[in-house]
Amino acid sequence: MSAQSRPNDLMGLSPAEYDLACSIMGRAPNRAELGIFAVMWSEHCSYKSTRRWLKTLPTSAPWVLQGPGENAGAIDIGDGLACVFKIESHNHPSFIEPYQGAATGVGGIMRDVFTMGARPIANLNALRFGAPDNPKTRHLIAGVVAGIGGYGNCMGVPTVGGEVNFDPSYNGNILVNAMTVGIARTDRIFKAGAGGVGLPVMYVGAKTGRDGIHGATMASAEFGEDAQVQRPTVQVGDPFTQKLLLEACLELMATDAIIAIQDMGAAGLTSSSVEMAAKGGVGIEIDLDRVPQRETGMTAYEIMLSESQERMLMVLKPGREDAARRIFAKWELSAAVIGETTNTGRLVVRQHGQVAAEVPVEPLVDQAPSYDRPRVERPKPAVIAASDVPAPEDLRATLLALLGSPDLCSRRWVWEQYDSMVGADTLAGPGGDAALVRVHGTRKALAMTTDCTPRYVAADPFEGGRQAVAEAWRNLSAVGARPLALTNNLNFGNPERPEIMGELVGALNGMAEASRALDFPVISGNVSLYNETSGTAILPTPVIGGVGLVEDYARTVGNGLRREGDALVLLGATQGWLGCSLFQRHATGRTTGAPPPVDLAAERRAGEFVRNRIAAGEISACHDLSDGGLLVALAEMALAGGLGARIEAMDGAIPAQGWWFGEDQGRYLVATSAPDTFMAAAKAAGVPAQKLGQAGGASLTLPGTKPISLTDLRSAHEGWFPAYMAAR
Amino acid sequence: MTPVVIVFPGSNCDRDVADGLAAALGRRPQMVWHADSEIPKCDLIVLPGGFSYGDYLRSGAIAAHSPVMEEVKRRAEAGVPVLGICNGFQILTEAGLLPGVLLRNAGLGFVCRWTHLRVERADTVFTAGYTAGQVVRFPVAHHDGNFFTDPATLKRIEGEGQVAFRYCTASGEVAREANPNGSLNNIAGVFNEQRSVLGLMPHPDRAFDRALGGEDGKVLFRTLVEKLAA
Amino acid sequence: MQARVHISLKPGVLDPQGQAVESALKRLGFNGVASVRQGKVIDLDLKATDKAAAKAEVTKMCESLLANTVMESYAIEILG
Amino acid sequence: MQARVHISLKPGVLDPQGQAVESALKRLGFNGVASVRQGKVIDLDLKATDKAAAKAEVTKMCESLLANTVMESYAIEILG
Ligand SMILES: Nc1ncnc2c1ncn2[C@@H]1O[C@H](COP(=O)(O)OP(=O)(O)O)[C@@H](O)[C@H]1O
Ligand SMILES: [Mg+2]
Repeated sequence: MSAQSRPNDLMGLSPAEYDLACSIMGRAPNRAELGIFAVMWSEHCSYKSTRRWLKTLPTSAPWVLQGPGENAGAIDIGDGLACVFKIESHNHPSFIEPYQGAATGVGGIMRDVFTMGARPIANLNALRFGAPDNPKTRHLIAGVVAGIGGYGNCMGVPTVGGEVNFDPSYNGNILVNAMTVGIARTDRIFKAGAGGVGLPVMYVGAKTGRDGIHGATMASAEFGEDAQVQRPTVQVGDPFTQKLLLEACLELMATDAIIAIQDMGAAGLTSSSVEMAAKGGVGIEIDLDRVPQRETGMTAYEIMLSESQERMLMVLKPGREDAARRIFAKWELSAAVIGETTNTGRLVVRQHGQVAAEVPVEPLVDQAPSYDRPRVERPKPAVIAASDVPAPEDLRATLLALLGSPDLCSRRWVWEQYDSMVGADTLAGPGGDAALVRVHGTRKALAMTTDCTPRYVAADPFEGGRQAVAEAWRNLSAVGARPLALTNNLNFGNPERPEIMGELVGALNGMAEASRALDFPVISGNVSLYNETSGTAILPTPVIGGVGLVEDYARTVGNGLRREGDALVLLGATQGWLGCSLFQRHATGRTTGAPPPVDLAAERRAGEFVRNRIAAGEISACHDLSDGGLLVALAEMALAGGLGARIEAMDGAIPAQGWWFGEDQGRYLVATSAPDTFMAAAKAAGVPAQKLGQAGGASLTLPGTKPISLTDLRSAHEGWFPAYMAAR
Repeated sequence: MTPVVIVFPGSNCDRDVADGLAAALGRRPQMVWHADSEIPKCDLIVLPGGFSYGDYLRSGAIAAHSPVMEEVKRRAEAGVPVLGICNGFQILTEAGLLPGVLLRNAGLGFVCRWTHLRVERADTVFTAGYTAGQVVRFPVAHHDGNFFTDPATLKRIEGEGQVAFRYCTASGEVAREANPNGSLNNIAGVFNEQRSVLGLMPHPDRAFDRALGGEDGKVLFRTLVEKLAA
Repeated sequence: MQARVHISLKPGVLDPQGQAVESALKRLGFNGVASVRQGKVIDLDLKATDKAAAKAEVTKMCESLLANTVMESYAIEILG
Repeated sequence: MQARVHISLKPGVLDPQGQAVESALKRLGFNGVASVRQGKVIDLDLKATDKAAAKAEVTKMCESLLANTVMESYAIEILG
């Protein structure tokens, strides 16, 4: 096709993609049709830069019921129950309108989970903000946190965990990743594929307006300086309507009326109808005049691409329409049959008695572009010796400074704005290594966490990818859970730049290796690219959301020291790794060098050992070692339990800074009342173990320093966030 | 004893409260849908927490006008005990069954945390299981829990002994730093004049299991069951 | 017929939202702000065609639902 | 000098609050209500004594803090 005959606005498609659309259509698409191609072939919906790489992730295990490809993944947790979960990003909208952007992000991921037939039981959120001294940061934090709480609290789903990081690379491009975990019956998991012809297609939920048109393509474009001007209409969330939608859908799902169901998320009616048709191998015909609308005069293009929230599309068994209508009427929601499945293999959209769009479904989906984008790998950074980082002059001052820093301070200011207890099943909410939520009415509990250390990924994408998976696995093990599966959110810059593509593929390869080695398959995920402002990318941030299972919640532990006199034992090998550590940043102002490597075999041994000892009741407190190393972990345990500790042992072969603050992987600090049998068991399991001292008192006593009182530690740890936010 | 729990479309602690009652009672309470204008014969009505109608306009305002509330008012006037927790408390003030209003928290944000409460009197059907002055722990989780009323009303409810619970420190001191939301006189819960209607912001329904962090709320449910069975 | 209802907190009722706006404005350097109060406005599109009837109806709405007169006062404007 | 700022959602932006109020009013039997939108009003007490200067200052406040112009529009009244 010649350039002249292409329209000026290709809606984000490349000229070659536009030409392919024309050849599929056999003619030039009209505006509505072009809109359909544009959203379906956007990065967000088609994964065109990552599809070939995502395929390399391990996705199966005997307990996996549903891997990637549906609205969310599902694992078997026994007793006929499944755990359904996924993570999703809402980065760009949250930057533009932090409250609504974050709120609708949370709403969207919950919809993905209950579309599968699961009742959401917990939410988590992984947040990345710019530097604290960036003038926008406070306002963004305030809005995002309020929005997450506003939506989740109203839905009655506890928000039990997450993470918050700061880095200047997120100044113009924050990350808001939301994860939802739900529970379904294994025999009642719902999918999107509309098997069968002549079946009624029903629209339910909120009415359609002109909200967020082209949100999916926006999520696939880089922010320029003019982002503030060009943004499309913001979507406003209505958590109350979604609470009704949740209850109504679950009520209908308890009957046998539904053949297939798909939420309307990104690209709204377009992607939901195309997905249902494509997965069911059928055509679909819809009449836009029957779509419940809250505005007048909407064009076919607008209705098809609207991203109005709180809507669902369902394919019903013929004859069950009235039963469905009755349930939706009870919950005061719109419900309308807007079309039916056909044997034409085409998506046919009618409006005002005319065909407004007609697109063959199979080629639209199967011929979606997939690119093997050029990539370059960055040279591996050099390993830095602990002795190359200056030793702290004053251990006490260093510890207080680290605990009171934006990176390590308490996130209480954030999570007290989330209802973490609604549902009366939250056994361990925010503040622990992993949250624990009881499976209602049983002895079982699900453990959940989100993790990523972007500075490691930036330094070495492959190691950083491995580390993110290992850390999630470790956090689940630290509470006594058996890690079962993960979801991931790949937040990267512009994939058309080879160095970004190199980061992405490196991280993905690392993630794949770790999840294979730890039997921790990937069951769902999301990709968010083009996270750049004026050509500067964010730190590569592949967030891992992990879920594990505990058979009896009495056999779990928290990270707080609670028993006077318990011995403190360090598990795992310590070398004093300071490359890319927070101590290095504190001491030198920068993070450089290679990040700490993960020995996956040792990781697995240590995790399994910890889990078994917790189940055996030998551990009274357990905390994994991560940011800030041993001393920070010890202080966190003391603060969490309100009990101090005395440390006697120190490894003389390691420089003090490496010993106290090294971020060597695969380690746990545990408290036990039977250190001798515990040490013997560790030895038998091949897990390095060192006795360091014991719990007790109201301060931390370390060799060669004055005791550091818990009061001082607490005011450093709890002080930063509220003080920072109050200065708004 | 026959309790009923009123369910509004946005209630989200209806199950929690039903579980709390069931644990004390040995069977599930009956749930009544907000759109019903009838309530079965009962001797306790519970309005659970949540976001009844999204809490749009003002928390509890729209729910206070739902069909079922006419009947709740009639029963309350006839002396049937009514317990409103969190959003239930907000609804009861909006419905005029309890004095005062619940304003936006002074800190503006939603607040979810464990709080200590001082039990102000133990001679009611709700609180007879505690002793006056006892300190109990229940969590709060709300955006609008800042109890407010005009000075005359405040004087009256203080004078009449209508304050049920006050936020306090672990040692029972009614101090400013123990107040999570800015409410007047640290008021966490109030009775009507007859002490047959109780509204409170903290959640006894989240404090009936040690695995959840505390069980002081159990006493409240158990007391209701015992008192009302008699 | 269009009606607009202004709902504001009565004098003496604490207005944390207004206070927060006030301090935020000051931090942004708007030092000319002496005080801030925040209220609600509800715009109603009414079928009524008579001003007096509209006003009477909206007054009823305010008394029964739109305002909580324990803490709020309201003012009605009929815009025609 | 007193200024009043009306902040309302732009047309087309979903207004769940307004919708909820609308259906509540209808349930209460106010059938003459065709539609409801809810907005905010911010009353500012300003030290400025000049109307034009006050207006300019409040405009800046709206653009930088009071309204998010992605979804909200504002109108300023200087009450004098
Ligand atoms: N990084 C990833 N790893 C594994 N699966 C992924 C990843 N990103 C997306 N997926 C899967 O691809 C499918 C489509 O994702 P998405 O379009 O985000 O779903 P939805 O439309 O429900 O939001 C989902 O099943 C999702 O789990
Ligand atoms: Mg989906």
